[in-house]
Amino acid sequence: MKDNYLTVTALTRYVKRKIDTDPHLRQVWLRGEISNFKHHSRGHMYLTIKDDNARIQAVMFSSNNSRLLFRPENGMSVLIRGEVSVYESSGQYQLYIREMEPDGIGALYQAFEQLKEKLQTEGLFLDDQKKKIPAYPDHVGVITSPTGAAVRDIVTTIERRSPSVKITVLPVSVQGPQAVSSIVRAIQYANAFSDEYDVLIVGRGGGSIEELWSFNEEAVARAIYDSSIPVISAVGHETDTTIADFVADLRAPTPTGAAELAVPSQTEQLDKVSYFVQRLTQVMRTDIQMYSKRLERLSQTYAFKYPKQLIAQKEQELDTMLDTLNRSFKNRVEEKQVRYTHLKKRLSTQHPEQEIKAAADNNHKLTTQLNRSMKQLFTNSERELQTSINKLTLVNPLAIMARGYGISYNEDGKVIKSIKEVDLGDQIDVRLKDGYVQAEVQKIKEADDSGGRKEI
Amino acid sequence: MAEEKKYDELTFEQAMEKLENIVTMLEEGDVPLEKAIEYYHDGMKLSKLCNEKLTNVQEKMVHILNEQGELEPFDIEEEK
Amino acid sequence: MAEEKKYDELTFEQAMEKLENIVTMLEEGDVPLEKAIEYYHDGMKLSKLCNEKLTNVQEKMVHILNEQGELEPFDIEEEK
Amino acid sequence: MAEEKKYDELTFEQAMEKLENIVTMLEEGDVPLEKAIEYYHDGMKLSKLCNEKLTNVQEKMVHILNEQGELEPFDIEEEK
Amino acid sequence: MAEEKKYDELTFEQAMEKLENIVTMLEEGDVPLEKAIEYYHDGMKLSKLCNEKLTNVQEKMVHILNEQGELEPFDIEEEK
Amino acid sequence: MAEEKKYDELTFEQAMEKLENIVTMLEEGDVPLEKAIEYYHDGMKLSKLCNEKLTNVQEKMVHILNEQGELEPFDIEEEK
Amino acid sequence: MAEEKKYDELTFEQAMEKLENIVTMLEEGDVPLEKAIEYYHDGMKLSKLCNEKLTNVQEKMVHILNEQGELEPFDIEEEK
Repeated sequence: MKDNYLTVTALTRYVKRKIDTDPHLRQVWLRGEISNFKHHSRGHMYLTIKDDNARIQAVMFSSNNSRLLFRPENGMSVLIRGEVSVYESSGQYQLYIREMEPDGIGALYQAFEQLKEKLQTEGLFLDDQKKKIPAYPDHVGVITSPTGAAVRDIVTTIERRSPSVKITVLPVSVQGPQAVSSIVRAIQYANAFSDEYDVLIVGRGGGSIEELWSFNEEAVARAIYDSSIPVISAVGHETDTTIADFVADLRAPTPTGAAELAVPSQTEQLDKVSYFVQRLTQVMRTDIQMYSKRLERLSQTYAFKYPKQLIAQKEQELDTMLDTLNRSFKNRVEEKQVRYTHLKKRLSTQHPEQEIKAAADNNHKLTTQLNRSMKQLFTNSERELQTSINKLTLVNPLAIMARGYGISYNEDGKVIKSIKEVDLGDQIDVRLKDGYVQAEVQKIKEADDSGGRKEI
Repeated sequence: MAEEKKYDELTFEQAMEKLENIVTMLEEGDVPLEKAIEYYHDGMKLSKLCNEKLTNVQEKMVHILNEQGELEPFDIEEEK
Repeated sequence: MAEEKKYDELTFEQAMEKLENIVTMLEEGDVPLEKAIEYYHDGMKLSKLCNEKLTNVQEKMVHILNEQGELEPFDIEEEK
Repeated sequence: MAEEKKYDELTFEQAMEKLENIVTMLEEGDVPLEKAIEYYHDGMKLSKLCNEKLTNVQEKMVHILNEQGELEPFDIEEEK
Repeated sequence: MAEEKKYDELTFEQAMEKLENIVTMLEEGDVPLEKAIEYYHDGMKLSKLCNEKLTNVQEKMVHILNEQGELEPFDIEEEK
Repeated sequence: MAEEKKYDELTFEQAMEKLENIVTMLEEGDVPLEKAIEYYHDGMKLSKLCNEKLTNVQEKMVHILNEQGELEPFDIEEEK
Repeated sequence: MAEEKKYDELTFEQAMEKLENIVTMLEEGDVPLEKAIEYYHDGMKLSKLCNEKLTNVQEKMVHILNEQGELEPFDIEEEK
């Protein structure tokens, strides 16, 4: 039983032989979508072709893929011609692709897209590569068919807009096998006289994509790009876009449009000049008027009246101040004067004359009083003395006796004042003015009222 | 005599008083005559003394007035 | 004199600015008397200067316009 | 004079550009008056120049390059 | 003399201020007599100074006005 | 004598007061005669002293008045 | 004499104050006669001094006014 077992290799070879010998699998037409695309460094392409339900491994060797007009990408629907075989080492069957083209679009489109992409990648379309179209060209080169509407449109438009601009038509074939080289040659010819031409218009009228195709050729594109003279492209109609349009310095939608873009309108320019003149004059006039008004306004401002008013005001201030100075000074002096006068008056009322007079009066009065009182005192004393002397005189005992009176004394020396103090026979002494008498009582009589005597 | 000296030392007023006393005593009359006479005698002396004193004072007064008189006529009244 | 020269070297705008400054200062009113008269003097000079410059420019403009007129009847006044 | 000559050497485009610059400068308004009148003068000269250039239509033809590489007159009317 | 010089260097306003101070001092009334006459003297000097300055300024003003008068009638209004 | 000197040192008022006291005493009359004459003497001396003082004072017065009289008539009112 | 000098150095106000004190003292009346006459004398001297000072000030004033008068009639109103 053991000998009945096959090796893997033997089985694989068997299957491979079966497939390789199947005439249907030798020529397969397949439609599918690319995935897992890989462009190997050695040139072969490995990819998977799939539809919604199935997938198949595929390979396209470099000998086949060098003829491709497009670059395969994942997700791309493709139409494939190839054969199916088995790759022994992995035991997988796969599709060996001979030819491949995109499904749905034509090959021309593919070529257009791919050239566009290539040139773009190279940077030929970049804005900074574009030359500026001169605003006022003296000489325009027109590269187009010498017959047909395009050249007529261009030339008449330029003549109309700028009668002074020179035009040179460089006739070319715009379609057919000679077209590309004819266009390239014309561009190069013009560039040989690059000082002559200020701008080139390259283009043709409308047509099918095949008729316009020359303007999608790489050689034409590169010639335009290499031109040192600015190029305006004008190919077909507005909807047609060619590689030449992308690479040109300016794209015009139509030949007429190209002519309009190439040269300015004389009328517009004249208008522009006179507009400039108008603006210039306006600015100047406005400036002068503005300044005049400003100057006038400044000259009429209060500021120019100010100094005069200031002087007037200061005059008044000074007058007032001077008045005040005089008044206040006079007031001060007068105040002092008044105060002085008042004091002087007060001083004069204090004149000591009154006081002196009063004092003198007083002194005089006192002196008089002194004299008077002294005199009074003296007089009183004198009078008193006189009184006393008079009284003394009155009581002078010697004077009484001188009138005949005598004083009787009893024997005891006592003065006898009554008859009752004596008895008959008593011895008595009688003192007279000038001596004594000794006597004896002989009779005693009582005196009556009539002064008579009565014997007792 | 002792009494006389004593009199000299009396002031005018004292002398006057003594004199007045004597006069009063004499006027009352109870004085024995001899005494009265004595009193009287004293009175006379006293009155003499007083008189002398008065005279003396008067002289002084005159003197003072005279002294005064030299400068006298400062009399504010008279100036009027 | 030095000042006069300095004024002559001013542009119209500088003169106007100076004039305007002077006017502003004077209008603010706190200018001392002597300063005010100086400012006034300067202001008058500047005003004169500006006036001359402006007149001069205006004359030049009229002259240029007339020159221009030979080729085109462009008249600033008539456009109004 | 030197300036005038320089003007004559200008292309129309340069003259227009100069003119436009002058207009723009003046309109932007930062030009001093005396400078402005100079610019104005220049601007007017330039405008005259531009006008002359525009209106002076030189003798001119449309040419076509023949197969011998020579230019010959090209008459578009004939084709119609 | 030093004072006189000092006065001459005053501006009108400074002189007026000094004058005002003097007046105020005099008006406040506590000024000693001798001081008052000094103040008065100073005040009068200052007032004279101010007067001179005013006269001077006014003369200048008249002068400026006369100068100005020569060129006066630049008036933008009149041109219209 | 000692007393005299003392008198000279008295003021007028003191002298007058002393004099008045003396007069009062004398007028009241209780003064012994001999004392009275002494008082009188003192009084007279005082009176003389006062008199002298008064004379002196009056002379001074006259002198002052004379001095004053020379410059008298300054009166601000009269100027009006 | 020393006193006189001292008086001369007094200001008007000091003299017035002294005078017032003297007057007040005199008015209060308690001044002894001899003192009073002295005071009065001083008062008179002070019064004379004050008078002189016032006269002096007034003369100065007249002098200053005359000086001032030379330049007086500057009046801005009159120019109108």
